[in-house]
Amino acid sequence: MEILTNIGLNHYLTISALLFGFGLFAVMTRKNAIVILMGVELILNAANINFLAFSKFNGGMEGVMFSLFIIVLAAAEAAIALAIVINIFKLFKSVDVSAIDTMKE
Amino acid sequence: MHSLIQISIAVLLLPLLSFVILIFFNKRLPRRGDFVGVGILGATFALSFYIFWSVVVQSYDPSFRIAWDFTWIDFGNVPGVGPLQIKMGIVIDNLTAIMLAMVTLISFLVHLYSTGYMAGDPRYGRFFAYLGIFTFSMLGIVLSDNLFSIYIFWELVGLSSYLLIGFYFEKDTAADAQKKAFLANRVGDIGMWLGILILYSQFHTFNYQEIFQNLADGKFDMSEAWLTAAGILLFMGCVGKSAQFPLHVWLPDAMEGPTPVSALIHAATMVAAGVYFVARIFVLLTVDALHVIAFIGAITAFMAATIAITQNDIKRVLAYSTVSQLGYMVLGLGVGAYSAALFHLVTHAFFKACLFLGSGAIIHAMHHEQDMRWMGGLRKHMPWTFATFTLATLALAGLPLTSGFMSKDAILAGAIGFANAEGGGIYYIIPFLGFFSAMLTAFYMGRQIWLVFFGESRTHLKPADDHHHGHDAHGSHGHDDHHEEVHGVHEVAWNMRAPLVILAALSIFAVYSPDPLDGAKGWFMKMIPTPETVVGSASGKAEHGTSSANHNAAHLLAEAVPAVGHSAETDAHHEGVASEVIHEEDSHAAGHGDGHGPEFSDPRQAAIAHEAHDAHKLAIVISSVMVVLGISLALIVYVFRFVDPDRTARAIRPLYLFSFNKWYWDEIYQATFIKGSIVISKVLSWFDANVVDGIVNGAGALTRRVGFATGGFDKYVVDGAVNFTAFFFNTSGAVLKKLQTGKVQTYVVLLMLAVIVYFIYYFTQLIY
Amino acid sequence: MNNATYITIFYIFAAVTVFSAAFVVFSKNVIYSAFSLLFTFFGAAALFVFLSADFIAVTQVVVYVGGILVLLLFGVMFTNTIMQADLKTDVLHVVPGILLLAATVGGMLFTFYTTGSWKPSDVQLEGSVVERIGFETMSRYVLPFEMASILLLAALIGAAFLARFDKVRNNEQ
Amino acid sequence: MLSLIVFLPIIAGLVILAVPSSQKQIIRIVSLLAALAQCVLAVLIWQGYDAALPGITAAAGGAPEGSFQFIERLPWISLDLGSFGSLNIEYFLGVDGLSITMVILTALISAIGILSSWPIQKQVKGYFILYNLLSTAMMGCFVALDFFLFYVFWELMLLPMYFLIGIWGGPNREYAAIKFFLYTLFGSVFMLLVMIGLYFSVIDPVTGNHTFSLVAMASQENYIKDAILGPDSVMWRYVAFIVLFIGFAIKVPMFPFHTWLPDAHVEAPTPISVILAGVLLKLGTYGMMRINFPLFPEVFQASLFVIGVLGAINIIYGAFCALAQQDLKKMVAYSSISHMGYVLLGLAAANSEGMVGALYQMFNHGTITAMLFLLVGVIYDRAHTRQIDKFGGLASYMPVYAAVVTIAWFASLGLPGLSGFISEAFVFVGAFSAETTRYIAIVSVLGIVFGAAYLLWSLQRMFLGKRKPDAAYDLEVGPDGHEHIHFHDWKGKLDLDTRELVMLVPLAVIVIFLGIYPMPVMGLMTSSINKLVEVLSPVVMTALN
Repeated sequence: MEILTNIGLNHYLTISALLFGFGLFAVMTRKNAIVILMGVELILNAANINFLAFSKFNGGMEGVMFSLFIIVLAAAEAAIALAIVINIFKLFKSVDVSAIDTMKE
Repeated sequence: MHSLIQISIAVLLLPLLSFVILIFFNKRLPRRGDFVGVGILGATFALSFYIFWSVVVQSYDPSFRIAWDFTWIDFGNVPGVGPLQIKMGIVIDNLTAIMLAMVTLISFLVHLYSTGYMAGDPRYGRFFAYLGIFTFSMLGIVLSDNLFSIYIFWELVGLSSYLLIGFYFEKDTAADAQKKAFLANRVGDIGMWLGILILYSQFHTFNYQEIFQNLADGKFDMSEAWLTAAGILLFMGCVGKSAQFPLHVWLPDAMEGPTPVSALIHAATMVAAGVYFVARIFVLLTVDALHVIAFIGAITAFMAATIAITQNDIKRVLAYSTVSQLGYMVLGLGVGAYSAALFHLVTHAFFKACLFLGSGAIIHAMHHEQDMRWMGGLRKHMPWTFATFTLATLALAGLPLTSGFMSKDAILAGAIGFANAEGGGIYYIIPFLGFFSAMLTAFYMGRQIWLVFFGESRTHLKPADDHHHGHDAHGSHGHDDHHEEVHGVHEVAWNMRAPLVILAALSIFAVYSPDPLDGAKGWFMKMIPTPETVVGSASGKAEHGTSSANHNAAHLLAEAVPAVGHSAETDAHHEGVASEVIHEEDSHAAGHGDGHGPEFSDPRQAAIAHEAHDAHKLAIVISSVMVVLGISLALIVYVFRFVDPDRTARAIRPLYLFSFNKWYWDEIYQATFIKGSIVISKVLSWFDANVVDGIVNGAGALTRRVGFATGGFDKYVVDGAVNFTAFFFNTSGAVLKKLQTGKVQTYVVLLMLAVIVYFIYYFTQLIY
Repeated sequence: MNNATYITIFYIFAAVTVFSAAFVVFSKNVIYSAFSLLFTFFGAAALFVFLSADFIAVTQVVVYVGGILVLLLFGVMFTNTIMQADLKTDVLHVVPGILLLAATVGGMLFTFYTTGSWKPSDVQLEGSVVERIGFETMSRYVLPFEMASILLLAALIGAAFLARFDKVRNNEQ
Repeated sequence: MLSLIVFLPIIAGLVILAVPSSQKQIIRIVSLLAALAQCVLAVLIWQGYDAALPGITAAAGGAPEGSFQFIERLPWISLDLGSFGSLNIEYFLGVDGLSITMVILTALISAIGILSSWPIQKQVKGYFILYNLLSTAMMGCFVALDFFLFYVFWELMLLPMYFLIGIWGGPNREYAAIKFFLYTLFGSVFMLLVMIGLYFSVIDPVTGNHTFSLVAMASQENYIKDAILGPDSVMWRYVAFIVLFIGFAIKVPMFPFHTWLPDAHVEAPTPISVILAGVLLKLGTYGMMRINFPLFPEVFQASLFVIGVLGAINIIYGAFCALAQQDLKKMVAYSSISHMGYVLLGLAAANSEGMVGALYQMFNHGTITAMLFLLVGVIYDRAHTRQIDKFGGLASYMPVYAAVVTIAWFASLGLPGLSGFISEAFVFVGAFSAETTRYIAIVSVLGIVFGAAYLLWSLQRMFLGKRKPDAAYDLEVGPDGHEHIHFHDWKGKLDLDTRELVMLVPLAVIVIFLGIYPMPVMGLMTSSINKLVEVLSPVVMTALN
């Protein structure tokens, strides 16, 4: 019970690990490019949680600043990625990444 | 700059101006700008006549000469030669002045005539432009002071001749004729060019004066044969341009051009340029070269006369007659009758221009019917034409009281004198051919006159298909000619009549000499004395010794070239003023028969001159007899019909055909040179495509073979290793390729697998 | 706020975050995934507040929810015809995916709980960090800050370029 | 100045690179502006050029200043090769009488070529970039005074030419492009070897180092006595001369290395033919005059007769082959071979008249042949055939075209009053004046007749007479009752349009003007040619030994 009531670093890390796992699963298995993007966002959020948790329990500002930049990065990434997805859709009339394998041969 | 030079530059450039204006603006000018051409040529003639007047009439000086030049190309300081400049310039002497007046007069008259003859032609304006550039080039030949510029203008008259012969270029015959003319002239020109090169390579100058001076100074380092070759090669230019045997074939075909062009270019001026050029270089011709020239001239005169007998086309008869007369002139130069030849050049220019323009009037009136067989009876319809044509015919035939008689007689006298001086034998062929041709001339001209002007009209006899052909050929003229209209034959308008009258008037003896029997008493032959040769004869050198002969000549040349070795009597008049003209005439008249004449330091020239003088009377008699004989023959055959011409022709059919087909020259050239060139070109082209290129491609193939052979080792050993490597990677690649699905997510899965494997490894390390 | 409430709220948000994230991943419908993602982001933002990073939490809400999520929704709209009957997405590598998911999460949790002997610092972050973020941004992190702004600009232009209506190509054809 | 004129086209090429490929008009205009600027620069250089300075070799003291003009000299590549010494390659530009005329010609022909490229629709951007690259390389070749730099430009020419023929050419373009490429590459490989040999044989008198400077190489006293190509190494000098000569002769092109030319011309698009015949061929003879002859004068003197004979073969063989051609462009290509033979003959004369004639012929051939190819292009654009027999009577239906054709054709056959005559005339004057080539000149004069024959014959078959039954065009009776020509799928003007006139009229004016008064161009070259003749003369050689 001790471990459940005393909210410590491991709690956050567990949440982050689960988020990361889900994100990774989305990236690996989903055919829809948009869902893959969502998975990526999950992974980034998991990273953010990790950074902030370590920052909190370490007392420094590094994690906070880092998570700030990650958000910025995520925004940029989402914009570019969606533009690319839309271009892909124009070109292949589909966002099914498994169908887009013209580089195979 | 002398004022005459300035005027002569204006004379030279005015026709060019006419060309430029007309070629660019003829469609925008009223009347297609013909008045520009006629007006400019009128002005040119006026200026030329002023030059003629002030040079020949006002200052009576046989050695008159002014020159002007400018640096055209500056080669700088050439190694081995020193400063080298190519100059262009103008020279005016008596000959130039006379030629200027003659050329511009005829050109002006032809321009005037063309306003009538060419009226209604779709390219009317362009015709005058072409005449302008022709006149410019011809004046350039006359005024040039050096071989280079004369060559330039030489080819330019060739160009204008090309353009004008092909004026009706829609006709294939015209297109063929223009090409033929240009190419025949080119053949002559390359000879001329080589002659120029021989002289230039020795003296590094093109200027006549300097070349003669250097020759007289004995600076010619190559052998005598080269000098003879130079003379003959330069003469080749004349052979081409003056349609001498063997390059005469183009001139009759050139009659495809409009008739005024035939009159101006192919009768009066351009073809005479060859003779003029030979006269210009007369002093450097060696004896051997002169002999060649004389024989060529004689053969041409005879051959063309025989051909002219059987031709039916009115212009072709005149064309062959022109060739024949040019042969006379060349013959005259060859035998040393320099003045006579040039005299004949001028007289011939006028009466032959008259004949051509007359024939043009006839053709015009007959609605472009050129075949004499279908003419006849025109005397009543065209009295003016008939009168002038007849007068010119008499001059051509060489009847006394005409200009032609005097000049032809002088040439024939020279020929007899030449044969005598050379010691007879084979050289008598030349005067013999000359006299025989004179008879033939009288015969064929009598035939022509009778066929065209006398008897009844034979238009209706013409076969229909023949007529159709004629119609087709001249369709471009826009005339709607039918048989019936021939009955409407009438005299031509004033602008075509006036030139005929003027030219006919210039065929009368009085214009040239007071004595109708002796041209030598006239102003012309006094103004154009035979120049002293600068090369001497072989015999002359042997007798006098080379150095003294050369020295003598050099001395004379230092004063003026062409040097004038004049008689003692005329020496006194070297300062020459007009008031003394009469005195001059008197002294000559008084001295006639005393055997005097121009005295030459060169013994050969002196002997010829002497003999020619002696032969003068003989020549008169023989040539008169010949002419009468020829005319009588014509009368017998065509007027009195004692002999039926057609039956005679059948009786001597091979001879008739030989003449009718122009000695088969065209066929011979077609079979040899033209076919030959085409065959050679085909062969070489095949050679190029198959052999030369084949070698290249073969070399490529060979390289490949050698590559294979030497590559045997490579193939099994070196290549074996290489191939194994390739095989290995190929197979492994084929396996690994399966992993490359192109699906991003597969890669992610694999990546994560790797990460997990690493984790497992990491933790096992951590645990143990 | 007593400790129990605090813990309860924490667990609630943790659960929201994790379950909504799972729904994002396992839902067949893209639209549902997108909306579910909204909850994940909110939950994460709440957790940030627990971690004393209130500014980051606000940023998370503004940027993720207001920006990225809307963007993703637009993406869904663009790439799927609305009238299309199912907006479902197919899956592949499900078995290896689940195995890997289990392995990864298991591995990480195993690491955290067994080998990780975390020693929290004596001085922990407390209260609001907005002011400190301001100081840090303008002093130590000024260069990354500027670079991030340039990156954003480039991404802006790039996204606009990539997604624009291709006039030129249409003209040429 | 020279750098600017050389690299202007490349700058234009870079600008074009930034222009989207759909903006064809902008691409063309940028190229044209660069070419026109090049022309302006050429005129400025011409105005600033002092014709009295000789060039060819260094002035007294070994420095090029005072002999060459517009010199630009910078160290370019300096490598320490250890035991081999150091490698010094300079960026060395300058003009003298040999190159200035060619600079003017290149600028002119490049501009004309761009105008002529206007109708090209296929990959316009790539075309003009390659064209500008080619233009730079040609100009660079003419002004480079460092052998290495010359070689770089020389090789640089190959690449764009290969693509320009191989992509924008006719149906058999790949074959022609490969043939051209291999031929020229074959020549230049040996040039590279000779170049290296020369580098180790020559010492710059000013610096004392080995040098690639052509100015230093042109003076025989700068050679190391026992080096591989030094004065004592007679055999290697002969080999080097022959190898270099073949390298340049391929470009001329000289029999028997000429077969690439007809193929390349027939396949190449009109502007490339213009460039090829107008400028590129001149590089062969220019290279001989600049490099081959002055570097090995004693070998040159020994091989005069052979060069003369080869020139004569070119003249007559080319003329005969032209006579047999049915394809108008092929005929013009063979006429080029014939006319370049005059250049060789003039060079073989080894005297001032002949060499001035040869250099002047290079200039005139550039302008005249450019006209010929442009005119062939005009009719090909309209009728889509070049078969001479498929025409007839064009003079009636296209009078302006016929007039320009007449000028060009007559200029090509050497009519006096047009520039081609003067150069041919002086080639013959020179060749005949030299004892060695006298008889060759006599034989070669026949080329004038055959030249006239094939040109007049083609003129007659295409322009005179009436339409042939199987002609490549129709006749229609217009509203005015006259017959008008009609080409099957040609929408433009029937007679020459404005663009074509803008290309052709300046060339015609130049041809006529230089035919009447040649000094503006000839005056530039005389002092250099005199110097070259002096350098090549046997007198100097014996004085040196």
